[in-house]
Amino acid sequence: MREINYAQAIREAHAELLANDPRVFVIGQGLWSPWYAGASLKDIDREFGRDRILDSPISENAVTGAAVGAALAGMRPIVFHPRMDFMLLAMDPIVNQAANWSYLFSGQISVPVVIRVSINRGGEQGAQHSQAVHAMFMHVPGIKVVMPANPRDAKGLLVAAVADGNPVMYIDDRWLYGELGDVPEGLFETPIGKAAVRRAGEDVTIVGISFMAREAERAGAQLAAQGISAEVLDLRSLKPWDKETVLQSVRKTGRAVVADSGWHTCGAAAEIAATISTEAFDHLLAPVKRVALPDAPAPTSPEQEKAYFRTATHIIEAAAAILAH
Amino acid sequence: MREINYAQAIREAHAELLANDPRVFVIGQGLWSPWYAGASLKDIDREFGRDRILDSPISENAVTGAAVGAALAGMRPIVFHPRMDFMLLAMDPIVNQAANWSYLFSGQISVPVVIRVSINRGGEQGAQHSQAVHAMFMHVPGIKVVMPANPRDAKGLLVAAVADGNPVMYIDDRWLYGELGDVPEGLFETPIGKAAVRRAGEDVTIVGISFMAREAERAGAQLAAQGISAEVLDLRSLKPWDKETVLQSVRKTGRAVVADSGWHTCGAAAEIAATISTEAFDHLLAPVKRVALPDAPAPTSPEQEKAYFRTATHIIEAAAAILAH
Amino acid sequence: MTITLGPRPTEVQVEPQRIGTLLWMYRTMVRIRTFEERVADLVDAGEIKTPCHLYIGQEAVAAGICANLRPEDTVWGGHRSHGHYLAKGGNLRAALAEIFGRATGCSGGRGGSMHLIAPSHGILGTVPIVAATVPLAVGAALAAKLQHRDIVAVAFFGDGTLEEGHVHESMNIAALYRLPIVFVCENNLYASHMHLSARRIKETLAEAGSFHGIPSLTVDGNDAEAVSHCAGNIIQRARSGNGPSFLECLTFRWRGHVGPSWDTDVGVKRRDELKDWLPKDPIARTCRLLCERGMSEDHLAAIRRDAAEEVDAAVEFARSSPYPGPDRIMDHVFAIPNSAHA
Amino acid sequence: MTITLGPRPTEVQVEPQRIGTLLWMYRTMVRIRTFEERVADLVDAGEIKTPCHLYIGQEAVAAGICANLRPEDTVWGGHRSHGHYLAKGGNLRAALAEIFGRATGCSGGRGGSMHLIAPSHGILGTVPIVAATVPLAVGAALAAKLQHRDIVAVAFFGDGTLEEGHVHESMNIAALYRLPIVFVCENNLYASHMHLSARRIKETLAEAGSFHGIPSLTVDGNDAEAVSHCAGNIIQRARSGNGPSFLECLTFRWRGHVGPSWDTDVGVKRRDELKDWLPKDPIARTCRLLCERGMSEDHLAAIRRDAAEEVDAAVEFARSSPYPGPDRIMDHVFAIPNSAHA
Ligand SMILES: Cc1ncc(C[n+]2csc(CCOP(=O)(O)OP(=O)(O)O)c2C)c(N)n1
Ligand SMILES: Cc1ncc(C[n+]2csc(CCOP(=O)(O)OP(=O)(O)O)c2C)c(N)n1
Ligand SMILES: [Mg+2]
Ligand SMILES: [Mg+2]
Repeated sequence: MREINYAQAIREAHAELLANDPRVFVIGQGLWSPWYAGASLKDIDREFGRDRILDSPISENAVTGAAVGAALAGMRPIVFHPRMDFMLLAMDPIVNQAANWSYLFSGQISVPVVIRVSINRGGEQGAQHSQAVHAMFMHVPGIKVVMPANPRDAKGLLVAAVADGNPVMYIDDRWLYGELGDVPEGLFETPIGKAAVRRAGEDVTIVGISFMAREAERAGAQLAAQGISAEVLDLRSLKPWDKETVLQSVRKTGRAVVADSGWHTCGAAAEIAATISTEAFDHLLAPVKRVALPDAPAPTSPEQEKAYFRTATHIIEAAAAILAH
Repeated sequence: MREINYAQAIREAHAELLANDPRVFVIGQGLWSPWYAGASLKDIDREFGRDRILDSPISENAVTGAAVGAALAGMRPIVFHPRMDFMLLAMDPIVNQAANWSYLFSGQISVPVVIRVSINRGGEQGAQHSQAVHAMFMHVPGIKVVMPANPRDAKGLLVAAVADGNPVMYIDDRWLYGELGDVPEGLFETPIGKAAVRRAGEDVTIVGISFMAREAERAGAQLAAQGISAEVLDLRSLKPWDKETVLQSVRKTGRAVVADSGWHTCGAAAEIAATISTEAFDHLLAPVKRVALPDAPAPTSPEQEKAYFRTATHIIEAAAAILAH
Repeated sequence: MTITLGPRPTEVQVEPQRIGTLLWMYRTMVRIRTFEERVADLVDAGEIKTPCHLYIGQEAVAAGICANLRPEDTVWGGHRSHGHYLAKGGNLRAALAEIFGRATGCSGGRGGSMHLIAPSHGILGTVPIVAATVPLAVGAALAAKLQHRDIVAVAFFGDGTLEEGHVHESMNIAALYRLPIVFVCENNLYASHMHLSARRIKETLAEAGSFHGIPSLTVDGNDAEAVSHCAGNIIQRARSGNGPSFLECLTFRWRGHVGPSWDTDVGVKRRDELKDWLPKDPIARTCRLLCERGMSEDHLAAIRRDAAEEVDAAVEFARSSPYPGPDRIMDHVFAIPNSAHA
Repeated sequence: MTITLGPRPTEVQVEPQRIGTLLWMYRTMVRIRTFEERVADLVDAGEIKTPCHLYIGQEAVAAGICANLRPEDTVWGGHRSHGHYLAKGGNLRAALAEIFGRATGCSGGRGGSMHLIAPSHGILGTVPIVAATVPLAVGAALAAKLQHRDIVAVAFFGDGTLEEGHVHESMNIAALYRLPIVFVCENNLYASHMHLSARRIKETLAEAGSFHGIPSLTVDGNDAEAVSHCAGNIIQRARSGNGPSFLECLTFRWRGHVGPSWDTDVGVKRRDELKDWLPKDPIARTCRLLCERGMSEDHLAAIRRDAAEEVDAAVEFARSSPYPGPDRIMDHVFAIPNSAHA
């Protein structure tokens, strides 16, 4: 298999989906730009034409709503938001509309829309160009949420999201765009709702989400070097999330760290931690620890940025703390 | 002290705040209507004039933004949204702006805005007129969230919210508007961030949020009749929430039920449950249980509505389950 | 600042519509009116609980527009869409059962009055978040364009809906992509309790489209023939690939914002307005027109009788239908069950 | 569909502005230009990392508007607001330190280029979410009205910003409440890589206000005197309680959307446009005008020299300032600490 990077994998998924299914089109901001989507959509408009690759006006709400409407009318749109911060303007079409439509009409109509959004932070961009609020969408019934952490899943989850037929939010992370990995050619699906075991272990379970799944892998390797056997899971799907795999692992290790790149309070890690704590109660040897952003907006200056964002180091500290419990 | 109901208490808080401080004004939809805000703002425009009580066009985003801007310019606005579902159109001014402003500018400027919103559900209104997504705002740093469950706090928390000087989301519940209770006359504050012990007990802690705090009181009374001594806490503030009081209670009882009127997954109860499970780990005798809405939108027809919403009965069941652990 | 109570003179020369079209519109309006007056009674009687926003008085808009549509064309509405649903061909019995919250309802009892659907008639869902379906309609038009199908999307919305910014975003997008869509703004002078003059300083709404380069015009929304005439032109324009239009229809709702009351309690003004508007009843007007054009009063009476009978039967049907089961609340959170392959 | 590259003829007869005003505007524009060219170099050199959206080429707008403002009047900007900040009186050193991410920056190092503040000069915060500050400006104007103060709010925003619906909501609210606000749309023909013609079909933007009953006009945004003339009228109008106005300023940004590049890579078109626009340099133009009106070239050279020295000193200041401490990341989540009593 060839190695390509995460951004290339996203682009390849788009290209194959567009080539394979005339119902697929892409709409959103920055699609004709060399910068907005990084390399993840490079020249895709040249390949498939600007009729199917629609770079849009700065109208997040109506553009997302149009994607939802097109989905209701039989298309398979991928609507792209270059940042989560901007997507907050599109809460109505996502939360009130796409998520509710099937339920409201007893499943007579589906909303096969993929809402793709990038987490884009760091680089002294500041609080309004940093947010990772996937937890908000994890909270909402009627919408699936996936967050690939490596190139293979970046492709496989996008393909699965388009094929799913229900509203799926696909969240990638600009900090992962350069990651290399084996990716099969041709269309294949990473199943939605299934976590991946990235490293098997006995002493502690580390559940990583998106970028923090990669950091969890690094933490796992470093812990191994210290003689600690961590089982590292990449959650991959936030909703539905793979309770079985997570609980099975924690029942074995008795200890869990949950690592997420969103804020601590009421974040995705809170749900995972609460569920583990309740459902693996009798197997837990130590309290579940969360590694998440401090409850503060993102700072801008370099030293504060460094202090703010979480990495493998924080995961290792958390694991050490509960192993000492 | 006189008894008034929850809606009257809200109205009284508004009236006293408006009378007391010329910086206070109210803007939002339905302020001149006899229906939108129930009795909670009845004839307030007649009392204080339509210059200070501005019924607005149907423009949630700009109206909320205008309130934020007025706050930055020295006023103390209360911006009203008759339903949480509608407020989703105003995520940008709330989450991107109000919540970030102080942090972005190193505290040189404050945003003394109160964002008031009602949870309004049931009555066969359906999925888009039902949502209680307070968990989304609990997730966001830079904004406080309060949810009064009785008339006294309905008044005291609104006064505290306006006095606070930071952005505060004040969430009331239409199902509580008729609740009667003692309410002092004149301005007084219910401290933000402090839970209230509604019933002292030994066997199990029940943490209730908003409407579910009232249900928790009912559950507490019914459990007492069955010989079970529940300690019932009314959380009152969701952010910051009163970890100390909650943990102190759970360390005593060893058991906790968290009851919320939002959805289960990644809801407010997840945060409370995760924190209890981690921080009271060594004191817990049984897994923490959450009582929250099923992960589905709200149905419309009466029998399904009845099956969907949670009440004291569900709390009692949860308490019984963990007492049996 | 004053807003004229009566319609402004229309900017169009109305061509007479075919007698078949007039009759179809009459029948459509009568069915809507009969249906809704019964709904009003059933709300009063406490038998219907879901919030009902009645369209009584505005029927000529739905009838005039839909007279020009094909089944595969889509219409998009909001909280006040009984009329749009019926005019576009939605099943009357299924709508009433829906309002009764029954499993036999068009939305399976999950929607109530504010959420109606009839996919085979191009009604892909009406919902009560103001303005929400306007971008959706744009999306349906975009789908039609991408599918190279000559079908048209119609976005019905009220005067108040123009206060939501994404309606403006939607119009720009429709113009930019030259989409087959018609924006139909039903200006009934009110958004719930608020008169237009309390919400904006300019009376005219048709200009909303002009800023985005969309041809825009105003018509007497109580004149079914005029509406149908305008709709014919602009729908044809959209269908033939010439892009969107904006049509402001001046009309008035007789009843309260929600429920059956006459809503005169919101102000003296409204009482006066009602006095002006009741004589402009679109149904009586079309009835007179049909008589003038030679239709017999008997024939028209039969239409009214049929509608009454249809509604009677629907009430029986709805009453005798079951509610969706309380054990089914987790159904349909997702339309496509547990599979990645639709 | 074509968009004229040069400004459309302005709709106004420009009255000559006082020589003091012209000089002030010249100095202001020179300070902005000098500041930003230095920023561009420092970005190129890798010393500045925060995204910088340069205003070079558009200086006449900020200068012309702010020439008519008082310190207590508020201005609101976005991602491209160095010019607004400096023209309104913001401290130059503090801005540069902010761009360097230092604790001595105007935002304490928390904002970078896209978040500038100077409360005592009526700059209550600029932020890069497109359109976000437009409703905020409306709120500031509402505050002024409620406080019975004769101060004015100015919302600066770009052509692309009109694509966000809440700008339209904002204009309606401003008109409805007759607020002391001026909407200044800087039409530089681009929103990042997208030419105006790729985002809407109609060239004119001034009509945006008309729909809401707001007097709206277009001016050559590279002509400081013309901008100042128009601004004088509409700001006076706002200040005296006669409500909002909308001013479209036709201009062009010379550099890329973000960063110092000339951005000619986004298309051949832009290269041609630049060729047209560089000779319209607002600073050179004002310089010529001042000479015509008798100002000595020496005096003008001194202004330029002062600006260069000021910027040199600011760079030193910024470089030698400390970063905010990594242990302070939890500070200022709330401005009012832990107390209910501000
Ligand atoms: C986003 C949103 N805001 C507010 C409401 C409350 N609301 C329901 S209908 C309505 C008035 C709509 O007025 P208009 O568009 O003129 O339609 P009409 O009721 O006159 O048919 C309002 C404000 C809502 N449903 N959705
Ligand atoms: C809500 C939102 N959507 C998208 C962006 C990305 N963005 C930043 S600047 C910009 C273009 C703005 O164009 P315009 O308003 O014309 O201002 P200019 O850059 O020309 O000064 C865009 C799309 C953003 N910052 N915020
Ligand atoms: Mg209306
Ligand atoms: Mg621009």
